[in-house]
Amino acid sequence: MGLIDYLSTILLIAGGIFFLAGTVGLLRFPDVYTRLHALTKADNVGLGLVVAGLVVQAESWAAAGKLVLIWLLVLLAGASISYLIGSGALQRGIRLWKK
Amino acid sequence: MNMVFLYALVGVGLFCLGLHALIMHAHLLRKILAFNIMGGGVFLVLVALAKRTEEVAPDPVPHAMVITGIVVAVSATALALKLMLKVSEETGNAELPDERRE
Amino acid sequence: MEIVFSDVPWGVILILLPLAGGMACFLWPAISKLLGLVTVSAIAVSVVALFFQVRDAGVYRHTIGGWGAPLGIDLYADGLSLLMLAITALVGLVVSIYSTSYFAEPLSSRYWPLWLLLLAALNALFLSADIFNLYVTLELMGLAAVALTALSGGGDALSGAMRYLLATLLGSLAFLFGVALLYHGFGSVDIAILGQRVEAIPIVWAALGLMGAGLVLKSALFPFHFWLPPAHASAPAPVSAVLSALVVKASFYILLRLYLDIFGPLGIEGVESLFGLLGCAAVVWGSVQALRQTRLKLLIAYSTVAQLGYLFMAFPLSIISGPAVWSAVVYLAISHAMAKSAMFLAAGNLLCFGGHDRIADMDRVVQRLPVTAGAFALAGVSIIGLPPSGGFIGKWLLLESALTQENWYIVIVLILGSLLAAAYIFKVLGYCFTKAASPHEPRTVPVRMEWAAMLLACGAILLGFMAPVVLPTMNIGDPFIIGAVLP
Amino acid sequence: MEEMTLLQEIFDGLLGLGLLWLAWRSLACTDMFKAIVLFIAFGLLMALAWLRLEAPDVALAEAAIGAGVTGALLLSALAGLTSTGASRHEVEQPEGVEKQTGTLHRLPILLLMLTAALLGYAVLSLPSHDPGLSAEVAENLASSGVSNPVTAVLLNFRGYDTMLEMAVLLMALLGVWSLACVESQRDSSADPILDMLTRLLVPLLILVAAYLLWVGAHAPGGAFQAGSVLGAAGVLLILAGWRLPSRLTGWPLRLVVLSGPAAFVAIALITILIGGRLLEYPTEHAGTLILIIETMATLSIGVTLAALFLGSSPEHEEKQ
Repeated sequence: MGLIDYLSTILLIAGGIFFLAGTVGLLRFPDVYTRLHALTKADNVGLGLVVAGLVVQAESWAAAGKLVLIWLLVLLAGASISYLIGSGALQRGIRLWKK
Repeated sequence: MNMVFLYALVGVGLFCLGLHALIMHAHLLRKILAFNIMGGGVFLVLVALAKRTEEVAPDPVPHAMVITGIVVAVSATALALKLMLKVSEETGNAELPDERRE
Repeated sequence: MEIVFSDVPWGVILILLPLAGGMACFLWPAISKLLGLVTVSAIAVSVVALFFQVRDAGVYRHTIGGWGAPLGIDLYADGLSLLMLAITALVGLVVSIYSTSYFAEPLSSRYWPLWLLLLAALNALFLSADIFNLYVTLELMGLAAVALTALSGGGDALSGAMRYLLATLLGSLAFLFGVALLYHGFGSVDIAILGQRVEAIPIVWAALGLMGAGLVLKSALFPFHFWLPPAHASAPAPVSAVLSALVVKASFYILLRLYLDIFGPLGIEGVESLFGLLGCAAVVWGSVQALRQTRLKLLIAYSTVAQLGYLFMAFPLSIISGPAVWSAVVYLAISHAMAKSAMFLAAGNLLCFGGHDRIADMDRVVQRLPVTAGAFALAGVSIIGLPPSGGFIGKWLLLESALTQENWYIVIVLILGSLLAAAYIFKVLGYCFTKAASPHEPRTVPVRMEWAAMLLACGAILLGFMAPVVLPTMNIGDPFIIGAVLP
Repeated sequence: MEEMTLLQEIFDGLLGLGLLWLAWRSLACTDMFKAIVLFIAFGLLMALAWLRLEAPDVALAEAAIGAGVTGALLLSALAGLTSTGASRHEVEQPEGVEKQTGTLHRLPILLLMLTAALLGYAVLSLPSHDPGLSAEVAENLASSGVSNPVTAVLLNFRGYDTMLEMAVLLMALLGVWSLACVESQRDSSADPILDMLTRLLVPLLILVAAYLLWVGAHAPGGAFQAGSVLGAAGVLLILAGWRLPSRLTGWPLRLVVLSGPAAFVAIALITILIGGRLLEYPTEHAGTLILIIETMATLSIGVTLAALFLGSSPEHEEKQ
């Protein structure tokens, strides 16, 4: 295994940890807004790290570009959709969680 | 066990799960879901078994058949959902009147 | 003439014509009636041309794309396919003429594209020699039939259509599962190649179970007939006619083909006896239920359940009598197609005339709608199986082989079924003469609709004299020889 | 290498169990909304399974149609159902009824388990080599006009199936339009963020569709995948409140819907007229003809799927 392999391993594992944390958050957090928070964090950063881990292994610039494009699209979709879910929840009158 | 047969068995399982739900549940939306899951099971059997010979690219014919099947399934689902809406509009209930064989 | 037309691939035209016609109707709803009639007439002409082609040159085979099985798909037409295509074209033509008067806007412009696509599916189905292709045609046929059933709306029709849709989808999926197993077992979906390669191994039994169950559900064999009466009784009259006459027969046709060419040679006595038993049960149950109905269209629908039973009765008889029984069954099937479509069209006339189809409240129909009443009576003659009619020939041939085999339970059911059929037909005819307790404003029934029903009923009777023509046609290419693998 | 196989086996096992579990939950939970969301998740896992089975074309179709469009159709039907007053939850059977039929209740489950066992046995009894048509396809691939074997099967070797399949899709749309429409409940005031997302994504989706269409000739992709991406763009537009201008809802829309099947039938007629067999493309023009059919089919699949989502004929909607 070369340096690049170690680098991508570390990045992938780090991404995996973010996904795990996000999933735990999704399951354990008390209301829709905090769950959204956990989910988007995991998606954005976790997927970013996974993509970075794969980009260093990519065979060509085109492949690397496609990977980054996927990440950007997920960022865009994730952000807009969690906004839509959040505003939908507010419109239905779901209260914010207060301890 | 070979992974090909694992997926094929999962396909059989999905078919039977869907069949059970299709017969036992009354809600039409559930029946439509069940039909889609049954379809997924059949497609899985079709594609999984195409990869039986190891280290050779899988047989493309079942792949094409499954793509055909997926399009047919979405057509049927669209028609079924519309019909369900009409039934519930007419009867106020998304279930079929109880089956009595007269 | 033969030189000019012998090269034309009439089979392919039979599929492309209604497809193109249906699309044209969708694009120009304003002239859909005209387009529909032109298409249906052209189909009838093409069937006649295909008949001469097959008679002169033997079975029709067309390798689509020039690839040939197993890679490509083949079209195939022997006497059996030809007869089914002919009956489809004939019933289709008359029903189309009926429909021009039956449907008013906006239903009319919705009806024609659906109906032509249904015809395309039927023609493609009867011509196909490829089981995956049969699956696609089955789905096209099923969706078209359901959409047509739900066409006029109303609670009964919609629930009936929904139940029909679920049943037909389930049947198709089971069939597809069987196709998947056969393909992976033997590496082809062509019927002829499968026929050469099948052996008695577990995968074949599983495929037989799945495809058999799916097709039995689709052809409404007792006790899987639950979806048929609500759908056929609540659909618009021309649609009911086509459903009972052609659509249920199509799945029976596939079952027969698979049995003759793939599964039959393996020796499946258990399945044959089971089909025979269920067929007998269907005849008795369907007839008794028909007798109990108070609504005319439900009565006719239950009569269809009973008549389908006769078709399945042939399986156990065919073990000994072979091709003769299958000729009888196909004869019965086409006579029933004519007679039953005539009955549903007549019921549609009565519904249009009185605004209801309650049998007891029919008001002196014989005097006021003599042609319709006559059509119903003539169709009834064929349904009961009285001479001279197509139904009589079919039943007589069946009875003959049951007698020679001394298969008494089938003999008894055949006679009982005819008696019960006579009872429910005469029950309806009896009320045709009487005056209703609450007379109503009659509405006029277009002449075209009355005579369309009459035409089909006469056809069912005429079939009684056509045996010398029909029987040899049916046997072109020896479709009924078990395991006679297509070249 | 051995750890790799072990990891893959664990992954396959988990994926299989996940599929079964999701299917079971989706069919058993009482809240229909939950059931649909679980079904969409099921579709996405199916796409993973297709990839594991080396069927990338199917994976694309499944992700776009199976999970995407079907999911959107299901959710919009659920919204329509709630607005007609039907229950979103499935009514549980009263307990008395269940007890009464206690033993009968088990019978279907037992029968199903027996069926599953028999089918499973039949599947397992298959030999572990494949008698399929790989060799024939590979042999004739050169004369098919494309180099992606799945596209070759779909549009050349078994192109007739695909022609009928386009008819099935058209049939579904005819059926949906012929059922008089439920008044649409969607609010037309789109959210600004959704609007922005739509403006950004729709051009991109059209680009992706064009790419998938073009790449389908030699790599995974093709008309169905491209068409469903186009359909997704249409769904997004409908959700954002965009409607087809009324002068286009009549025959122009119908013409686009028909373009796929019509191109197929037209080419079928031409192949017959030039004396060949149905859909027998001349080898040197096969690639071009397939591209023409695929382009038309993509357009018509995309528009048909979006129209199915809208649920009623746009013409009809306006008359109300």
